[in-house]
Order: sequence, then structure tokens, then C-alpha cells
Amino acid sequence: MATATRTRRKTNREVARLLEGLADIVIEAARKGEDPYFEIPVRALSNVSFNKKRRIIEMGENKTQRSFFNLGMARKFMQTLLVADALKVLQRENFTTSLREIYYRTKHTIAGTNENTFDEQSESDTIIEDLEVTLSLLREELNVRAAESGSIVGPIVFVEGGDRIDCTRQGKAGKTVPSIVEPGELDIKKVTADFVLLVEKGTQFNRLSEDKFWKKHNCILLTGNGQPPRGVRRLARRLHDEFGLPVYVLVDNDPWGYYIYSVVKQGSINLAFESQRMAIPDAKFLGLSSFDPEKHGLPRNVGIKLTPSDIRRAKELLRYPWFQKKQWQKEIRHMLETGLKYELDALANKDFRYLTTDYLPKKLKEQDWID
Amino acid sequence: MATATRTRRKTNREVARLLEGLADIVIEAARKGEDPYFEIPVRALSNVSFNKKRRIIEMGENKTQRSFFNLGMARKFMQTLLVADALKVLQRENFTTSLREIYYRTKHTIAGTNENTFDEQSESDTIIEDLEVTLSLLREELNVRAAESGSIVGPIVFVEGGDRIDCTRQGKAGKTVPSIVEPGELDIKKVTADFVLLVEKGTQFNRLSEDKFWKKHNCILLTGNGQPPRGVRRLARRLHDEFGLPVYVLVDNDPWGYYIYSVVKQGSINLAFESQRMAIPDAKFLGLSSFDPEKHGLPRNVGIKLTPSDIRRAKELLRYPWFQKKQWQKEIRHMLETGLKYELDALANKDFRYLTTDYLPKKLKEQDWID
Amino acid sequence: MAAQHREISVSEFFAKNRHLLGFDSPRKALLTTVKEAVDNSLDACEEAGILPDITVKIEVAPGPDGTRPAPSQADRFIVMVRDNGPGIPASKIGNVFAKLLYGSKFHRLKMSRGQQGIGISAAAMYGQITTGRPCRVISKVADEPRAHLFELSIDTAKNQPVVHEKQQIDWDQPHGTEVVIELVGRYMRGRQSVDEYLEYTAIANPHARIVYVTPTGETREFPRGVEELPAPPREIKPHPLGIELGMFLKMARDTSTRTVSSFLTNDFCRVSSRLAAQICEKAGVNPNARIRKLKNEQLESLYRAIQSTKFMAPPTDCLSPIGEEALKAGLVKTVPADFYVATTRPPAVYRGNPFQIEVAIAYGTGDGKSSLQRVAEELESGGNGEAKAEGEHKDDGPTELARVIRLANRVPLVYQQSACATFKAVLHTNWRNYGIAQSKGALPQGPMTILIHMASVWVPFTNEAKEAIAEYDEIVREVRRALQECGRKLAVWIRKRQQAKNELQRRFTFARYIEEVAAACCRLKDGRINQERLKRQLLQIAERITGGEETDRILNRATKTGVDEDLAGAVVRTDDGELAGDLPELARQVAAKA
Amino acid sequence: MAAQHREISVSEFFAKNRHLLGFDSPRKALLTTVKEAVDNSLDACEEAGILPDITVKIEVAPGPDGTRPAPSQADRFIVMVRDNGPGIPASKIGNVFAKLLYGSKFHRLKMSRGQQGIGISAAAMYGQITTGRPCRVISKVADEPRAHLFELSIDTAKNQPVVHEKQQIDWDQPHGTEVVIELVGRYMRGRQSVDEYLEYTAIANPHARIVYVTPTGETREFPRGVEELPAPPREIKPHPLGIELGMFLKMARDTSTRTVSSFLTNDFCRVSSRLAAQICEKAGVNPNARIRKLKNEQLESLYRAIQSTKFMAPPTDCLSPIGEEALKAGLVKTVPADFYVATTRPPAVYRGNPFQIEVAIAYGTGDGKSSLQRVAEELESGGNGEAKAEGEHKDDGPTELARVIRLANRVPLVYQQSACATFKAVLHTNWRNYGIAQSKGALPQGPMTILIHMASVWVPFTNEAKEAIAEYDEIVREVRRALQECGRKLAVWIRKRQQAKNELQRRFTFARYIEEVAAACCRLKDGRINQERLKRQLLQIAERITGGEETDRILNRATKTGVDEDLAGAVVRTDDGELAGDLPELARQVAAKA
Repeated sequence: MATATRTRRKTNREVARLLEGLADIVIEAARKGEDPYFEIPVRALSNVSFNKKRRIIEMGENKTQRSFFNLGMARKFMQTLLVADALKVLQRENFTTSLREIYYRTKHTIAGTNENTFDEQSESDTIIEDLEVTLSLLREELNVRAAESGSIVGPIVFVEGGDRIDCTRQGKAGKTVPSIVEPGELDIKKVTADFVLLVEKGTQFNRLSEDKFWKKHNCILLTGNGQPPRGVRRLARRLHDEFGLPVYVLVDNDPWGYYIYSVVKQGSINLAFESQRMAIPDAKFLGLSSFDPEKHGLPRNVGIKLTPSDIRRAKELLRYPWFQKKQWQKEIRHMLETGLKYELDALANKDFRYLTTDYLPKKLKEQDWID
Repeated sequence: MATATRTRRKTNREVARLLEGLADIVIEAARKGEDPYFEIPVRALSNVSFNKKRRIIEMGENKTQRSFFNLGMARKFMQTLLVADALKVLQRENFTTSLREIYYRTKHTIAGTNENTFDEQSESDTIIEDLEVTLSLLREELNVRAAESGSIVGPIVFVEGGDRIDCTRQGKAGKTVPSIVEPGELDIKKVTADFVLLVEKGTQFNRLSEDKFWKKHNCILLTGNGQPPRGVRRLARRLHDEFGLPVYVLVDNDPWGYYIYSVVKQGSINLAFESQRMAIPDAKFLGLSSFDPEKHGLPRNVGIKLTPSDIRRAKELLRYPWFQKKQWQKEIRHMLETGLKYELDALANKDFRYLTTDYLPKKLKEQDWID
Repeated sequence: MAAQHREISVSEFFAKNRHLLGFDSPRKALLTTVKEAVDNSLDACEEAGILPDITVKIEVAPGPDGTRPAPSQADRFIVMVRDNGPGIPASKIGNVFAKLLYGSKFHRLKMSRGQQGIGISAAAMYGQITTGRPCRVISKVADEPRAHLFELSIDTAKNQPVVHEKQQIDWDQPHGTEVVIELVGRYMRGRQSVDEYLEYTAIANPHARIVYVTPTGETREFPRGVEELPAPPREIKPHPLGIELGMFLKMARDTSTRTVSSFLTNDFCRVSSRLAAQICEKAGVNPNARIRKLKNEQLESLYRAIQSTKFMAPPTDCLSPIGEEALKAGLVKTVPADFYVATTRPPAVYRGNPFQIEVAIAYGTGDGKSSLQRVAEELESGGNGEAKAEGEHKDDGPTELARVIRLANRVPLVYQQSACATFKAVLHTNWRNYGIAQSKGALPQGPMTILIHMASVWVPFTNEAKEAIAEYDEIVREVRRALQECGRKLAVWIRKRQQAKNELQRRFTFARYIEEVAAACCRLKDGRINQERLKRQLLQIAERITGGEETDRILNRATKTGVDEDLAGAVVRTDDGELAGDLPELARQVAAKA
Repeated sequence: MAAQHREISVSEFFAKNRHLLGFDSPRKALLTTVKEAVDNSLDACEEAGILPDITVKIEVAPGPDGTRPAPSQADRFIVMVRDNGPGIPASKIGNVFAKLLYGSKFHRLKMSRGQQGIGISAAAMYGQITTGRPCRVISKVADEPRAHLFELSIDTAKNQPVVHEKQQIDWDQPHGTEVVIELVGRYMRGRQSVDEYLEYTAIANPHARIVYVTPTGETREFPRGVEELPAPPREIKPHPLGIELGMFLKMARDTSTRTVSSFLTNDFCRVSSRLAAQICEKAGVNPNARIRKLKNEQLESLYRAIQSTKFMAPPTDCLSPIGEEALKAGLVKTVPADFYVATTRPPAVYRGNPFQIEVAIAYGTGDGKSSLQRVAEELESGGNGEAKAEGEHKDDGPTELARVIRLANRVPLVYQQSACATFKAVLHTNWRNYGIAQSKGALPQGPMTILIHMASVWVPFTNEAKEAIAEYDEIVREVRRALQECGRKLAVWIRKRQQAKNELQRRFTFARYIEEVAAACCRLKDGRINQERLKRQLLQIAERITGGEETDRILNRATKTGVDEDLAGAVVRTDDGELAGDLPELARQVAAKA
């Protein structure tokens, strides 16, 4: 089983040490005249399982050996060291960079040949994921940042990049959520909110922010403009862990919305090793539920017919271990039965502010959510 | 020719009046027993031209009549009034909404039939654009917002949504740029920067923000994470107009990058009627130039082969009236000759911070840009 | 080894190469057998001036234990085809049914269904090879008191009939022929089936009555739609431009004429003495020279001179088109629709062979309630009231494509549709010009049947089994023109219907939209106007513009009176279900009964 | 009208239906004419035990003014085919060349090229019809002093030869036949051309020498690759399971045997007296009954009894496969490659007809410098040194697809490739199993020629013109097995080459990567280690693991010694350009000269 939850961020020095360790393996093997190898945990569906007790997706124990003097592995072995070297620069000089820049930084032509160290970014991306699982480091600890496209408003104050930021004073548009929100990068100073509302789409975030929903209901609004990026998920998790705030998720009523919720709650299959730091098993699904259109009197014609791939997707979800609860089966089956999906935007059919004034207050008051 | 530049934002009352005017046309015609009609400027390439003097793309004078008692137009005529009605609500109650919400708001089944007032969002979107040009109103003035996915940092202070925001104190990630930045929504209080650097991609924005480039070079950093959204373009334009700041554009070296620059500078063909409020004819193209890889010693292998559609695109650009300058022809032709495109990220091949420490300072110092 | 050289009989050859004659598979063999017998019957009746009355019966053959499997399982069938034709003299019966390459039609340049004298005897031979059973024939001529019954097989080594039984019997018909063949076959319904073939035959031959007893024991009758026989085609002489050099030389050797000039004028059509003289001059040959004495080189010069001479097109009374009336009658009595139109093109020529193209189109479902009425009712009832979600209204199910019936000399072509020049002409016609939906390069869409007939003394098939017509430019051009002629008529009708439909829609559309517009205006004016008055005013304008009487007039024109001058020649189903327009009375009666 | 019934000659029939015999278009007519003549020549030589020596000459025919247009423009050609066969007795010449359905092969159950006695006379008839020219034949048998010259045409109305000229002449050959036909045709190079047909014929008949004088006047010689004639096939009796009921009845009537038992044992192969008794018992027929006296019902019972009886497969000495050696010889002397393999499957049976499948594969470019050498040179030179941008290395240009040569009884099939069972078997073989790239459902990729031969007493063609083999399960299975056998050998060779290539790459790869790895380690350790020593240590390990001598051994095995036991039977081009492996000496010489 994966290592226990760890919230303390490793220091630059510690990370640099771990990276150097790879060189030590080579040097030691070379000294002994042996073929050097790394042991890398397997990142595949076969090595992933749902931990019912901890309610997150976890990675298993399978490992693969990557040795140098094996024609099929030599290139990857070499690439591993090149990437480790580049990552160590980030630690030493203490700044962040993107996956793409690491690719460009480590790409060059091998002397005396016309072979490139890397031909495509996917090669260096894979190596970075290998290093994350091998060294039990988060991407954030490696100073590799993802896209930033989330926003936050509400009663929270934090220090980011040396600046104290009060998110009650960030206008309607709110504050951009950085990609790395680990302590050190983002230190939370004060939280007076009662809960976190994680909204799938920017348009509902705007509605709620404009209507000062966060003020009236004393909550923190977060959005990731679609599938929430790592920074947004991690920040919600920190607010949950460190300040005990419940997290409610508001998504469109379609299979993609269910999936977003599922990733927030249990972690993703692809990056199962990060679940322990990213997943929020207590997160609640606030809506849009497939029963909501009836409850709230939305007409059929603001629904959208499920596409064949929606239907396939929904049937897949029905088989996920974490959707086996009765309520979830009912929820997803009802969507399939009606044959329709609904966007949150469709609530505007009732009234432009229906979300703010009716839908959410009623949901919260009646605790009308799914776990 | 289009009306002269207008920077004052119309008040809610004025906008509401204009919308009501549509009802007046119907009422007046009905009284006289005539077929009511609206005159709507034509939004098509045929009614667009490049104004060489003002250096922006402008809409021509062609108009089309949309009358009610014409079977082919009746539905659109009805839709026009439904949308106008919905837009008036936004004015009266003074809040913003999205295109999609307007679609849902105005969609219903016509009594006694199974016909929907709108079947697809594209129908209501078209009507909104019709109203913009017919009433000479900007989408922002109609309180219709677009996606928000831009960020800003640097020496600027503004009031947004009642909050005073100092963008020198927004951490590394910066402040989210709202979709509507018209005075009233966003009031600029203080600007001490020397110029605006509009960056195509978030990853370079992050690099520069983390490295506090804006501090060292006293500039405002703006990004739109790709094709900059209306809010970002409009804010840059306001900084240029109201505070006389030069605007430099930093994009990838590919046809798409050129196109982004072209839209920032001259406006887009599709929304030519907005050029007068959005375009920045003085904006400069800072890079990445197709000559930069040689100047800065980037190896071939961090270039990317132009795809057939890149080549087609570039050849199209060569024919645009605003790319007829000698320097631009040289620039684009050089890309076609080398057959390669380069991302800004490729500068990392030199050094992770090459952009901050070498590339931009050199560019700015040598005024190595294209107009 | 040379001594082993030996003559091979044509029967032996075809027995081994039966696919050449359309007996590739059991399924096709069953169809080919019916087809050959029916074609012969129709030809015989027509030549004798008798209105054909044909019975086709297909039975499952009993197995060794006497039981009969289900038709869909069976692999052995007994096919019986009986006609009321003139009958065949007893002396000829053996050769007609049990000798390949024996027939009346091969040596004539004249339009007929069968051509090579090979079809029915090949079917008999196929039956004999696969089941061992001889073929049974009963035939009676009018001036003999009794019928002759034969049981025949073919001696394939000699291509000669073997008579197993021969007797005179009493028969309940004054004249006619019945043939019974047992064969290994397979019966299926649907496309390329015997059922389809007989249906199309009935359409193409509305003067024939066909009764079909299916293997499952049902009886389907295709009644007569017209009382007149088609005009009998005449035999013609070859056209000088339709002859190859080798054939020309052969004719010059075989001719019964004496001089070059008389050879040219007598043995060919369209060669006047003046033209013959011209040709001889060009060729440097004396027109009065004895034709038999000419050397090969001189004949070749003559041939070349002919190639560069202009001739009138060949005479066309050798052709017997179905005719526009009969085409409409054929469709009306078989294909229920709302609109029928037919066109017979003037004769044309390809490679010296005269031919004629006919096209007929049936459009609509003809289900008794016109689509227009349905529109009106739907509009008035306010639709089904069910609000549709996004994406739902695009769900129209699979589009119905037009059906194409291809005929050559009145015989349906059932295989190789996509290789056929006529089918390609349908695909390449731009049906959107005529108000009909069509995907690029595909069949037009809608409840539509397109019939195309090529009548010719020599139909150029692309393959052995006479399944598809070759793409000669001249043929494609004629087909396309005929399709266009029918298409234009159809377009007039469709446009009228569309116009009427639009009028109907206008009436309802404006009334509905006025509600929306008035309400929106009232809200825009913050309720400060009289909504009811605005509605009233708008309704008045609507009434004036959509003009109630005008609409009624248009509706009437399209659905009540049926056919006016711009639809002359077409047949139209009016809203009371009657067929308006020129149509043989018989066809009208048959259609009314159906 | 019945009086008009008349017999039709088979010549008349085919003259009108010439497409049935492969004369659809001028282009195809030229190829068919050459093909029929060459097939006849090869058959005649082989039956007489003579190594064939055949000359084919195609000339543009002079126009009326005596000039000859360019071959690509011309529409009239003179085809001459001459062989050194046994010659044809003067008395038979007329019938062989100017009477359809006259031949020596039709009535025998035995493998041969021609089958129906229709090909060459059809070509002559086509020439006659299109140009008016008779066909000219010279033939000499060994035991007569002079040759006979005939000018012949066909009286199509009677299907009888007409002799225009007949004389004895001196001829410079001891024996043989020459036929000259003038015809309307069209000459093109490339796929489906006469050139391709003759090349494939030479591959399939390595015992033949063929000289081809093209219309442009070039002379191409296909030399002999083997000195032995193929074993002459024997005639066999029909197999009981390959006979249809009708044919069975006919045989029972025509037999010269007396009793049922003797009929079964004498007129069929593989029926022992014991089996005959069993069959009779099952059918309830007395084995000693007079066969001619049996009623049809009894014969049918007998037939049904046969269907449920097991027999040995038919004897197979009626087949004459090309043989593995000769197949390799045929390819080696015509198709330059680096690897050749051939397989002849044991005989099999479909519907009672014995047949045999052979496959041969040639792989590689055979350009004298092996791909392995090129790899080594490239690696040693360090590539071209040019850094590649993203997307650039994926640009491999269009892929080369394998070429498929299809043969039936040694005759190349040039049309309808995609309808042929053999071609489909190639597509459905998973070539990736053998290390060869292949898109789903497409031909395998690479410089490869795949030859497939079906030898049978009766090849089941899908159509009249003998262009594609029908998909019988048994045939497809055999083809697939033969492809797999060759594929496995090819895979061994490809894997060996790949292995050697990998070894070469290992040597260079590790050396290059060690530089990178050592430098990265040094940087990771902030320069605190001895980079040179680390490099040295790693290089030592590499040396030990990739083992220099081992590599050399593998390289040698793949490229120098050529063929070892796991490649037994294959022919391999070694790095010095020689061909190693079993191959007739003659073929080796011919290949070396080319």
C-alpha cells in the first residue's frame, strides 16, 4: 500500500538529495561493474485499486526495473538522468517551470549522431511521472507547475509570493489560483468561511461572485473552468484538511460532471499515487442532480439529448466501485432513463439569478446532496 | 464608415432605452398597419475593410432589412424581440450574464405548438451580435460577459467590484482579469508602469511573474492563456489609450501567434464592428520572430516542422492588407523558408530563465520589434 | 496427341460454364429460370397479337421421403410457367426447350426480350444437371384440337433434344404453352428476388396479366392496366455505321445482290443510290462492279469511305417503347403514390443501333391522406405538444432513398445495379434542382420510384448475364434528358405543394409569433402599452398579407383540381384520393380497387 | 412465326458476345490474343516433351497509306507467336484455328492451360471481325520435310474454317507452329499489359525461353532458368463427390460398363468393389443389376448413397505443380531480391477436384549492397549530423506495397486481382507475425513479391474470362497455409537480420548514451565525481555485455554464410552479392549475368 498521508512539504534540499540518489545508483553499480537499474512503480490500471476504507484510489506495489544495459531501456535510462539533472537545477535555484520547458531544456542532439535525447514532450512527461512515483515526490515539490486557470473569492486570507491577499477584496473576478499552493508557496493566514463551494464552470462562478453569494452564505468559491487543475484541487483539499471546511461540488448534470466530482473526491486513475494528497473523500455532490430538473421544474427543451458517447460513459461510471452506493446508482440511472443531460446554465431558464437565490440556498438548507 | 471612437460607456438607462426602441418600431408599424422591420448592418467579410489610415478593420455600411411578415424572417424577428427583452432585464437589475444563459433564459416552447423559440445557442448568439451592431452597443454594455481566463500583475491599482486591487501585491499568480473592464466595472486608479507586455501563454506569464520581471522592467504583465479574451484586450487598449502605455505582444513563432498579434492590433474580421473599441493599432510584435532562433542560437531540434495547415495559414497571412509591410513579408516568408515554427518555451533550451534574463531585456533594449 | 482433338458441343461448354448464363448460385438460378420462361411467354404472346395472361407457380420439390421442407430451407424447387400464347408446333418443341442456340430472334435486327435462343433451354439443362429431372412442356396451337405433352432432356454431348415422353392430351386452354422445370435453387424474398422481378415485369408490361403463386402458397395477381398490346416492332437492316470491318466483308461475300451499288442500297438501311455513288467515288470503286469480284483491299476502301460519310439515323419502327400512358398505368396499378409522370424520348442511335429511353417517376406515399392535409391538421392541433430537448429534433431516422427500376426491352434488370449506365445517370442527375434532397453522388431521397427503360434492337450489356447496361455516351445522355424531363414536371408539382404548405404555415406561424412578439414588446415597454390592441393590429396585418382567399386558391390548385396546364401529362392524386390526369380507364379502376 | 426458329452457330453467338471470351476492349483484346497463343504453345511443347522456345512479336499494322503510327497511338496490331512445339498435322490446322469449341483438352480431367478449345480460334475470329484479315498459320511436324502454311477465316454462320490459302513451304525450324493475327487493339505498358503478362509467364515457366519483340521494336529475352520439363500430368477419372446428379445420370446412361458395381468402380476413381457394394446396399440396389436398366429413382438413391459415403481424396498425379526449385529459379532470374523462398503444398481437394497450391516470396531490393552494411556505415559515420525538428522524422514518404503474382495452371491472372481468393488470402494473412509492416486489411509493405500458383484439373474462376479464382474454403485454407510456410521462413531471415542490426546498434548506442549518463551524473553530484572514471567503468560493462565477438558471430551468420539449417530451402543473397542456397545452376548463372 502507498505511504501514509504526508502533508509536510519536502524542502528543496531534501528533494535535491533524492534526485542525486539516482546518480549514486549509477556510480555505485559502475564501481562494482554491474548493470545499474532503477526500480519504478508501475503506473497502470493493473496497479491501481480503490481503497474502500480510505475511500481513495491508490496505487499498488508493482515495480518495474529500468536498467541501462538493455537495448530496450537504455534510452529511457539516459533520459531519466537528464530529467533528474534538470529538475535539480529548479531546486538549487528555487524556481518553477512547466513540463514543456523541461522538455525543451533537456532536448539536444547526442554528440556524433543525429539522435535527439527527446523527440516528443510525452517522453519527458513520462520520465517526470516516473520520478514522482519512484521518489515519492509530488509534482509541486519538483517545482513543476501546471496550467493556472482557477479563481477564488471568499473569506480567506493567504500569503502568496510574499503578498498578503484577502480574497474578500478581489472584485467580482477574484484571484487567480496559482498552480502550486503548497505551504511556502501559499500560506493560509486566516479562514472564516463555513464551507468551500467548488464550481465546475467559470460562468456560474461569475454569477455567484457577482451576486456576492460567498458573503451571504459565508463560503469560499473556487472554480477551475472545467476539470479543476491541480492547484484548485489541492487548495480545496488543504482547506478541508487544515481548516475542516466541508467541500461541495457543483457541476453540470452530465457524465463529465459526475467524473469531475469523482476525481475531486477519490482521485484520478491516471495519477493514483497523488490521491493521498489531492483527493477529498468527504466532498459532497451538490448538483446538478438528474432529479433536479423535475424538482425545480426545468422544461424538457432546456435539456440536451445524451449522445452515444455520453451513454457509454454513464454506463462505465455505473461500474466504478465508488459509485456503487444506492443513491449514486439511482442518480446515474435516472439520467440514462430520461435520456437527457442538463447544464447548470439551464437554471437561467427560470430566472437569471435562480442559481443564487433559489437553487443553492434550497440545496444547502435541505442538505440535498449525494456523498 | 463606422462611427468615431467612443470611450464613454453608455449608462444602463441609455442601453435600456435603445432596447425599448425595438418595441417602439413594432408598435408604430402596427399602429400604421405596416409590416414592422429592423435595419441590421451586414456582418460578413463582404462588408468589412481595412482602414489604412486608422489601421483597424472596419465594418462597412451595408444593411439588411428584417421584417416580421416574411416567412423566412418571422422567426428571427420574434427572436430579436425576445433577446432584447432578456437583455433589458440585465440593464434594469444591473448584473451580467453569459451568452449561454441568455439562450436558456429565452428558450421556451411557443404556446400551442411544439416549436421552441430557440433550438440552439447559435441562434441567440447571432441575435445578440445583430443587436450589438444595430444599436452600436458593445457586448460589455449589454452586460453580457465572455470567459474569464486572463491574469494581470504589475504596477497598476484599480477598483473592481468595489475592491481596490494593487496588482503589485497579487503573488506570483496575479489577479484574474474580469471579462468586463469598462469604467464602472473596473476603474483604474493608478498606473506607474512604463509599458504593457501582453503574453500569449500562461507559462511565460508565470516565468516572468515568478522572476518579478515586471518589477525590474516596470511593466504590466497581461496574459489571456492563448487567444486573449475580450477583457484582456480591452484592458490593454484602455492602458494604451488612457495612460499612453506602449503595448508589446509576445507570442509563439507560428502562424497562430501572428494571428493573435493581428487581432490585438487591427481587430478581428468576425467582429469588425468592435475594432474601434478593442484594437490597438500601435501594438508592437516583440517576438518570437522567425529570425530569433538564429539570433539566439536555438538548435533546429527544438523547432517543430510546419504542418500543411500552418503553411496554408501563413500564406493567407501574407495576403492580409495589414501584413503588407516589407518587414512583415520578410518575417513570414522566413518562417516558410525554414519550414519550422518555434514555441517561446523553446527558449528554455538555452536556460530556464533565458526569457527573463536575456531574451526580453535584449529585445527591449535594441527595440527589436515589428510594427 | 493431335489425334485427340475433338469437337466440343455448345451444351457441354455451357454445362461447365453455367455462370455465363446466369446460373452462378442456386438463388440466381431460380430467378433466371423464371425470367427466361416469362420473357419467352411475353415475346410469344406479343408476336401473336395476344394480350398475355401468364401464371407463374413455384413449389418446393418433395424430398426422397415425399415431404416438402419450408421454402426458406428448401434447396429444390419446381417452377411452372404457363401462358396463353400461340403455342409451339410439336415439331419445334424439342429444339426450343432442349437445344442451346436455337431460336427465332438471333438473326433479326429487331427488338425482343430474348435474343440468343439460349435462355430457356439453358434453364432446362441446369435443371437436368442439378436434379436429373427432364423438363416437361405442354403446348397447344389454336388450330389443333389437342395439346402436346413432352418430357425432354438435352443430350449435352450432341446438343440435341432427347424426348422421354410425348403424347397428345386434352387441355383446358385454347392455345398456350406450359413449361415445368425442377431445379436446385434457393428462394428468398426482398431485393433481387423472384417476387421483385415479377412486380417489375408487371409494371413494365401493363398489358400483361400475371398471376404468381409463391412457394409459400400465396397467390398474388398483377392485373392488366391497359388493354392494348404494344405496337409490334419491325425488323430493320443494319445501319452502315454500326458494322465492323469483318462483318462488312462477310456481308459482301454473303450478299444476294450483284453490284456494289445494289449491295450498299439493299443490304443496309439509309443508303440511297446517291449516297452509294458518293461512297464508291470516295473509295475509287466502280458502283456497277460485281460485288463478289471485289478484292479485300477494295472492300476495305469501301468500308473506310463509309466511315467518313454521313447517314440518316436508322429507322426506329424496329423499336417498341412502352409508351408514356402505359408506363403511368404500370406504375399506378402497382406503386401507390401521389404523383406520376412518364416520358418517352425520341429514338436515338449508338454505334448504328437505334434505341429509345423511357423514364417514369412515382412520388409520394399515396396513403390516402396527403401530406398537405397532415400538415394542416398538425398545425391546427398545435403539434403533439411535447417539448423537444436539444439534439432531439435532428433525429429523423434513416433517410428513405429512391428505388430504381431498370428495364431493358421490357425486362427488369435485377443484378449489378451500381454498374448500370441508367443507375449512374440517376446518381449524376442533380435532383436538388427539382426540390428533392440528395447527398452528393447518392440516390435522391424520398418516397420515390424511378423507372428507366431502354428499348433497342441490341442492348449493350456490360456482362454475360444481361445485368447492367454499358455506359455509351449517347445512352447516358438520353437517360439523363429523360430524367430531367420527368424531374422538371415533378419539380413543378413539388413546388406547388411546397407553396401551398408554406401558405398554410404562414397562417399559423404568424398567429403564433404575434403572441410572442406582442408579449415581448409589452415587457420591453415595462407594461406601459395595451398588449391586446397590439396583438389585434398585428393579426390584422397578418390576415391582409397572408390573404385567406389567396391561400385557399393556392391550396385548391395544388390538391383539388389536380392537373393544370403546367403539369400536363402527369397523374396526380387529389386530396380526396382520386387520380387526376390522363390514364387508361383500366389502370384507374385497378388502382381504385387496390 | 414458329417457322422462323433456326439454329444459331456458336461462332455467331460469340461474335456478338465477345466480352465473354476476354475481348471487351481493344486493350484487353491484344493481351487475350497473346495469352491464348502463348498458352497453347506452352501446352503443346510440354505434352510433346520439348523445352519451350517461344517468340512473341507485336507490330503496329500499317495504315492504308502504308505508314505505321506510333505504338501508343496505333489501334491495329499484328501479333505473331512462334513455338518449337511438335507442330499440328495439316488436317487439323483449320479446325484448331478457325472453329470454336474444338480442342484436345475439354473432355479430359487433367491439368492444362487452355481448357475449352475456344481461345485461339476466338482470337482469330476477333481479328477477322475487326480487321477483315484472315489468320495465318505455319506449322511443321518433325517427320515431314516441309511446313504447311494456311490462311484461314471462320465461317461464323456454320462455325467452320474457310481456307483462303494453303501451301507447303520451307521453314527454318525442325518443328513448331507460328500464328499471325491482325486485330484492332491498343498497346500500353505497366499493369495488366502484355509486358507484365509475359514477365509473369516467364517466372511461372522457368523451363521456357521467351523472346519478346515489343511494338516499339525492343527485344526482351527471358532466358531459361531450369533445364527440366515439369512432370507431365496424368488424366484421371471423376471423383464420386465431384459430380452433380444430372451428370451422374448421364454417365450412367453413357457408360460402357454392364453392372452397377462395375460402373461405380470403373467410371470413377477411388471406388473399390467393397465401397461399391456398400453404396449399393445403402441405396437398396443390386450391385450386379444391369446399370442401363436402372430407373431414375434407383439412380437417384445411388447418388444419395454416394453423398453420404467417405472416399479417399482423388489421385493427384493429374497435377503438375511448378515445384519449389523451379519457382525459386523463376523468381531469381527475373526479380532481383535478397531472399527467396518457395513452398509447394501437398495436393488437396475441393468439390472432388484435386488441386495444389504453391507460393513463392522474393524479399529485398537485391541492389548489391545489403541494408545491414548500410546500417553499419551510417552508425559508424555518426549519421548525417543534421538535427531533426519535431515532426520531421515521421516523414517516411509513401510506403511500398508488396506485389502479388497470381497464377492458375502456370498462366498469369492479370485482371480482377481484388476479387481473387489468392489475393484475399494475402490480405488476410497477418504479416506482422513475420516482422513485416501491414495496415489492417491491406497488402504487406516492403520490397516484396508474392507469387501464388493454383494447379488443378478444374480451376474455379469467378467469371467468364478466367481472371479471378473463386473463394472455396479449401482453396483459401491451402493458400493461407502456403503463405504461412513461406512467411515463417521469411520471418527467420528477417529476425536474423534484425538481430544483427540490433547488435550493431547496441555497440554504438551504449557508447553514445554513456557520454550523456556520465555527464548527467556528474552534474547531479555537482561535479564532485570523476566523470572520466565513471565513463571508463560503464564502457567496460558495455563491452562485456554486448560482447564484441558474439556480435561478429551473429553478423557473420546473417550475412556471410547465408543459409543454415533453420533457413533450409531458402535462397539468400550474401553480403558479397552471391546467392547462397539450393538453386538450379542455370538460374544462378542467369541471375549473375543480369
